[in-house]
Amino acid sequence: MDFFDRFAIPNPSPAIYASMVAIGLTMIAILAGLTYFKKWGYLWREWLTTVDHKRIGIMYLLSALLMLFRGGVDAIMMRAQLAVPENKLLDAQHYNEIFTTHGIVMIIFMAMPFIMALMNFVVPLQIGARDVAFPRLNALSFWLFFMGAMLFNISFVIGGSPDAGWTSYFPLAGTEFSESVGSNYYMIAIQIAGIGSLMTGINFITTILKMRAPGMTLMKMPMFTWASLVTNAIIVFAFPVLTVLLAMGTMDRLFGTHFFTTTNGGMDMLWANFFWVWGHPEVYILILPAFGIYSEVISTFARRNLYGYKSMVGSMVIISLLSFLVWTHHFFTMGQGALTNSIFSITTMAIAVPTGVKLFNWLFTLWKGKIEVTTPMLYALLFIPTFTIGGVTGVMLGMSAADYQYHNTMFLVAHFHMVIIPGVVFAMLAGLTFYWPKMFGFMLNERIGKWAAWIISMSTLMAFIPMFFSGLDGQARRMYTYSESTGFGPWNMVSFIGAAGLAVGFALIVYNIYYSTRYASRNIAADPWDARSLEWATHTPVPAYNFAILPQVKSSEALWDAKKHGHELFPGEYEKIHMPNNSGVPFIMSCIFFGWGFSFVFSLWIPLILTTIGIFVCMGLRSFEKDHGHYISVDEIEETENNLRGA
Amino acid sequence: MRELFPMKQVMGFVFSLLLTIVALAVYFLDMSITIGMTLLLVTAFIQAAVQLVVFMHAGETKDRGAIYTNIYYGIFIALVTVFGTLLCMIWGYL
Amino acid sequence: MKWALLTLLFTIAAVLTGCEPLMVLDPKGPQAATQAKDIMLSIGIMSVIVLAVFSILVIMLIKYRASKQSKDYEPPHIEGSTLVETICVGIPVLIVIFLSIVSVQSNYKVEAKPTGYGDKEPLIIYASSSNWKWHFSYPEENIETVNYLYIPTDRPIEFKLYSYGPITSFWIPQLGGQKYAMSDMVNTLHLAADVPGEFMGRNANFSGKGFAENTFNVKAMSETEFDKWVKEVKKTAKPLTEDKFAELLKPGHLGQSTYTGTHLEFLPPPEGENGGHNHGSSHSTKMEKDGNESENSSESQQHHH
Amino acid sequence: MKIDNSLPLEYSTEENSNKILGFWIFLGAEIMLFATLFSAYFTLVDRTGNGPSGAEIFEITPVLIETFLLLTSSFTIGLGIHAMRLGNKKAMMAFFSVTLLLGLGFLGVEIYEFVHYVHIGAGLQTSAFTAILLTTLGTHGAHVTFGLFWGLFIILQVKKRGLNPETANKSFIFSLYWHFLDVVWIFIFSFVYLKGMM
Repeated sequence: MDFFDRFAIPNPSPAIYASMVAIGLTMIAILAGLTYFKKWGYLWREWLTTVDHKRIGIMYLLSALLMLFRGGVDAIMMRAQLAVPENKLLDAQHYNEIFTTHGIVMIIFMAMPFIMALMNFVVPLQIGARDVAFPRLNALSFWLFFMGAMLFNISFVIGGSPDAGWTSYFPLAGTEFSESVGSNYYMIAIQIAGIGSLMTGINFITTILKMRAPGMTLMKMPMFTWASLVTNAIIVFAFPVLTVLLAMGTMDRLFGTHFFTTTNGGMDMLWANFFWVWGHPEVYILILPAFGIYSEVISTFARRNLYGYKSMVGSMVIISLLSFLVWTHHFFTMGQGALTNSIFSITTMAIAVPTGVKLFNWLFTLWKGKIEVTTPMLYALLFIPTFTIGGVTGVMLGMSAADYQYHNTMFLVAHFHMVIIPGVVFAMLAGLTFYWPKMFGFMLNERIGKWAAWIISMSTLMAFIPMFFSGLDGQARRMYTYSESTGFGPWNMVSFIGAAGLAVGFALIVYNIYYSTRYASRNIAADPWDARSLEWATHTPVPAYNFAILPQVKSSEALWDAKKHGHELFPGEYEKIHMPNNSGVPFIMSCIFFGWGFSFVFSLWIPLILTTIGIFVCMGLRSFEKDHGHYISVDEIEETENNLRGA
Repeated sequence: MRELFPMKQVMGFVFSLLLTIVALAVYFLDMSITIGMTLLLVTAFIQAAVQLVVFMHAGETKDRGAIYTNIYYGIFIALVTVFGTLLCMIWGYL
Repeated sequence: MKWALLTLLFTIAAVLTGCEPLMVLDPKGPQAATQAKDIMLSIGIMSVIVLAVFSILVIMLIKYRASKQSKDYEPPHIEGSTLVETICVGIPVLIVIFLSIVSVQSNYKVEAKPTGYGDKEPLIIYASSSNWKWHFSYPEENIETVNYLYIPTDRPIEFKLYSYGPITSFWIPQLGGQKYAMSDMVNTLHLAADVPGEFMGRNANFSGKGFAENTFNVKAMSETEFDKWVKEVKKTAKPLTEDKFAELLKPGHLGQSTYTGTHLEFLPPPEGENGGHNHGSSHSTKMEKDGNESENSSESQQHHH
Repeated sequence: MKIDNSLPLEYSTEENSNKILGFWIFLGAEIMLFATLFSAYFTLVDRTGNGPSGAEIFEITPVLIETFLLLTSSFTIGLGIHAMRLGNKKAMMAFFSVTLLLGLGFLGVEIYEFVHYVHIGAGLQTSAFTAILLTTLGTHGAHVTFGLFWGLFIILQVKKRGLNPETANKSFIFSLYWHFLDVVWIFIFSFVYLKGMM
């Protein structure tokens, strides 16, 4: 029995058992449904083995929405627990697990795939390419992320969730103070997903640098592509740090090394240091694609070209460099002295300058425009004021002497939620609404969409503004309860109402998807928003090869040129198109990775060795495989194009 | 046979051996930590540059801009990470 | 819909004025005052920026809405202007430079002995945390307390922070900002109380299950009162033995208690360059994992206020 | 697939040239990977706990052998690529084989070194210093081991399929990888061993 004990949950509660049953039933329902409707073959051929960037993008999107739900439920539970003083809804242990998983799920398994979804779907279309540079690697990236996410998510029903915070500072996360396998899940699930992200980074840099349509020089790339390029550069240089860090953490937990322990020379500060060497650039990995989306949306619906294109690009490049120079501001209070703090305080505040440039450029894009407030535009317009509040409080936090008072308090929590929610979540929702017609062939309902946008943004203010005050009043973050005499009660109640409002807003988005799927017109043009860049120049739905003829580009707004200035986008004739073959290997290899991770978490050494060999066998097979892709003939292209044009 | 051993690569190899021997001086000779570290830094970075240019052909295609940008960016951030970490973990407390 | 936002702001402002002053903005010591001043200054400057952004946004939205324009209006192509962009870079740069100067000055202020106390020697107090308690050792007075802290008002205080276990953060908001206490090094935090009073102190860094209740009470009093208290403790409190301290270190919550002698004698804090790296291996004070929860030590006199 | 004959074989298709650039970017990531290990090493180097310090356990002879083997292998694989560009399949395979043999020799010495360290009480669990030392060396060693298999697979493919755009591309990318490992070793040699023994 000893062997099975390790899989039991250390801190069970009825809620966990209920979710266990719910997960089991859902799994059975999905499997039964697939069998009953005979969809296994379809699933395998069209999705599990696909290397098409558009389908991979859609799979990222679905995973992100799923994880948004998971992270959102965590958030609601936390706010409910804190809504009144001395609440007994959750106990300390349960609360600790929830805020830990909330942080990781939202950042690594929600925001990351959401930006990956949009990058995957949009970037190749926006640069006029047929796919990404390494389509199969792209599939592997997705499946590694997915398996990492699944591995992380089973933690709360098998073996127990991590409970040392999303930052998992040692020695708290070490075996001495965190005995359950929870922190093993943290180390290994994030590691697997992180490898996937790193490969995405390499893939997209190569794609953007090498596969642009003829005529599209670097300075003629649409802004979202620029944002993606810079983001992926940050990914490539930041994620290896995480890889090493997690490996060291894993060794401390499983192999008895002393990197971060309190004995034999271990240094707990080093974990915090490397965590933020990765963690701070990670913030910009999330925010820059969001900036790209806003640039596209604002310029489309102001019906004007983006103001200050060059300074927009320049500011992003500067942000990408500065993002690596500021990490110490996450631990100003660690004692390193006034000089070090001063240096990092200045670099931190310096980031406000390029960010401010972007903000003003968006505002000036509205100038002399013809502003049409659609749902994506509404998100962008609501983003500007809310993000400004988040941004300026960031400058305040950057002042290290004052940071001694903000650090580890709800003020900090308020700041980063006011940055990440308007910055990333609004942008992703804007991008979702904006690109939905291209992805699925119908528009989301505008009326419901706008309601959702208003509810979400107002609820965001309501949920997080009070935290600025409770933080300044001495409420530390991550406290599972507080006494009535502290006076934090009213602030937290308002926060809870805001959080509930956010839930309503997200429910409305889900309803919108349902409603629009049922009732929206399928008869939409390729360019329903009257947009400006190349992704809108191809048909809806987008054919597998994206563009029958590679577009000729003259500016960053190629489609606009074609529409307004009669520029010929697609000169020439059809030629046969080379496309990559589907492959099951990325999926299978990632499944083995899942087994590898699971064995690692529970220290099952024999399965671990077997799965490790399995992974290398997959790589070896790939090395010897002859896969030259296939060609789509001119006849087939003609047929597809005629059908799409007729539709 | 001769064409299999191009001058450039042979010289590169000889040069890298020389640099190794120079670096070895810090082991065999008695010198201060400052001089020793300077010597090691200089030889190591020249050595890396030799590999990059002579053996790895970093600059031979039209992607050289991207390749060099990538490497310089990487080295810059690597140095920031190494020295920043030392500043925050050790030097800042002295 | 703009009114919705305004209403919200007004509500918040109304709630604000109705409340007692926020702890951090109600400083009772020179360090906290420096920090509160910086905070208010930055809030002021930042409000101007927020207002500027809001007004530009509102103006743009009012003037350039599609519904306000003729159907055939074609927005012009504008590349951007060097002048405008110089201003957009210049003003933030000036603000950042100004804030940097303020910030750097304050950094050196909060990292030094508080000013305004003449040449009085600071009172050194070792504050160490263990799951989930605070131990305060007064080497000069040779006494030790658990979970409460008495300090004199007319002397600067120098806290020496370290931890038996996870990283914690020592924070008394009304006296000054926090600093980490870690297991392998000693951090120094300079504080001082200008006026007598009772303040909240806590560990601000998440440290596991008992984190929420990891608080302590701070009482600042005049030097004569402080000396009286020290004398009284020396008369009534039991000595802190090695066994007793090992018992105190067990994970759990404790009430307040007082001892004569300090644990510094038999269990010196980590020392040496960068905190001395052998701490923990040379002294075997590993905490037992499953201590008694909320064990209450009532061996010496309990201090309630 | 279009083949551009003006370029060396390994760059001749669009896919090939993408792969080479992609690999360079991967090397950028590798720079950061090792930079992180070096940062950790420099931070923990003096934190020896109850274990030995670097000066107490490092020996110059095996290190010099390792350095010489790896430097030479970097040279021979460079010659291999040169031979490949001349279209000399036989010479190329010979140089690649020599490279792998030298790599194997390096690995042998490194394994001896590891066994020695553990034997004299400098194991993975001894102290923060020994842990980061063995992790840094081990990460490099694991890269070399991986490279040995990779190189072997490539030699087999070149032997069976001859020099074509695909095999040439693989060989070239492998050579980049191998040179990079040499560069990393130079830094380990200088800043771990020589600095430790200085």
